[in-house]
Amino acid sequence: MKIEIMNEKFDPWQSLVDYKKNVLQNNPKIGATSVFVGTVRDFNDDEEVQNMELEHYPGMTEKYLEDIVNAAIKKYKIIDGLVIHRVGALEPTDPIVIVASWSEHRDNAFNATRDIMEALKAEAPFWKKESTNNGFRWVEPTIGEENNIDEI
Amino acid sequence: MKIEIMNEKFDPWQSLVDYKKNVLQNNPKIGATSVFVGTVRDFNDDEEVQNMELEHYPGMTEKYLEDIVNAAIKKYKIIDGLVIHRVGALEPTDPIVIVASWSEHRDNAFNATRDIMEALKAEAPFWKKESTNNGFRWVEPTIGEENNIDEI
Amino acid sequence: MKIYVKYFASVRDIMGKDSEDLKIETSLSANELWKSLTVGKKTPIRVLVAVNHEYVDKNFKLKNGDEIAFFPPVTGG
Amino acid sequence: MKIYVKYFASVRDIMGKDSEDLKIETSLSANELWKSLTVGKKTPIRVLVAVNHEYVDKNFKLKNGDEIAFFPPVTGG
Repeated sequence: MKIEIMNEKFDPWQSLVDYKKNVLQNNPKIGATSVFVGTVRDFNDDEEVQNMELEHYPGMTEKYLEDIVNAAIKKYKIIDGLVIHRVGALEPTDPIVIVASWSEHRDNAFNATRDIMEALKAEAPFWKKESTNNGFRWVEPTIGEENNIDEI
Repeated sequence: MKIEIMNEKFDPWQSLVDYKKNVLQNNPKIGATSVFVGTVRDFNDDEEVQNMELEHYPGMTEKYLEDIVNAAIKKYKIIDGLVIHRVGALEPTDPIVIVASWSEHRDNAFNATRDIMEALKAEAPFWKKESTNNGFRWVEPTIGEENNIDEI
Repeated sequence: MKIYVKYFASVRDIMGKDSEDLKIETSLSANELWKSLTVGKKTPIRVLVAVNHEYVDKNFKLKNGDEIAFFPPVTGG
Repeated sequence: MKIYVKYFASVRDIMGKDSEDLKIETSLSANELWKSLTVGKKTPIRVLVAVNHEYVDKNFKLKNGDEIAFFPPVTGG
């Protein structure tokens, strides 16, 4: 498993290839790889986005990402999982996150990558602040994507 | 869109990066990329697989792959899609297929890549022949993955 | 009329060839052609048929110049 | 007892600081601590709370040495 928080711009595909080559290697049990990459768009909620700041809670964020990947390993019997997430200053077209799952069969890889992304968005402590023509704004969770975490 | 049938071993991640860089480029409308890669395993149906031959129907295969990706573009409003599929002699750990979908939001990218893979497996004319300790055998479709195509 | 016939995968193994060009007198359905080509052969239970690169059902009527292909259920990906 | 408090994102903006160390006399719940820290402040409707890197509900009783964090709903990915 690899969980990483990156402060600098990164190439998600190169990170994936490096992890596969150096850690997972040519494991002949792997039949399926499912990967998701999220990137910064230049529009959100009908406003032009010039750039973005991504904040996290060091320690807690890594813990939750690890728990989320472990849950997917257990539920879908995936062989391994990877999450790399950017923080700091980002611009449109910059990669934000890569999630990858490796498994014997495609169903489990597809489901694991999707579950990890959904859990990451609902639970992992990251916060986006967008710079638009109207100044800075903290991004609100999308309706229907709220977590079930108790609120004060 | 890119549809390609490869006779030689290929690097699916390099193909993806090349297509993104040279064709799609840094499109700031893209927020989500979903990718699936299928690779040859060394076991299938409890038998060790030494190597594999993949056959296709030149002309018809490309036509179906194009139709399948166009259907996903229409249904999920994805920005673009890519399918590269190997034919010829393959060994365990060799990549068989890469499917990629690019979209604004993650739901559509996830759904498109999954639909393309399912349709490819059900409709695209490819046939696998495995070499095991018991000789060659044509692979049978997995139960539950049969297509609805009329049979003679 | 002329018909171009193709066989793939296990169907090619059974037929012992990958293609043949046929001259037929009257229009046949895909199924009628298959029956006539496989007289006396042990054929697989499940055979798909495509005409001019499109799946068709077994009652599809062949026309002059059609390319018809017989093959087992597909197993790509 | 000693409590380490952290604020993130819009909650940090409202509090005007990213952390503070507190000495409190009696054990408080997360909610009681939040109320005492935000007296007279216009606070957001939705605030999550974590103690020692785990989400807790608002009635969680704080212990000596706990790290408690207040922040808005998360928006990563």
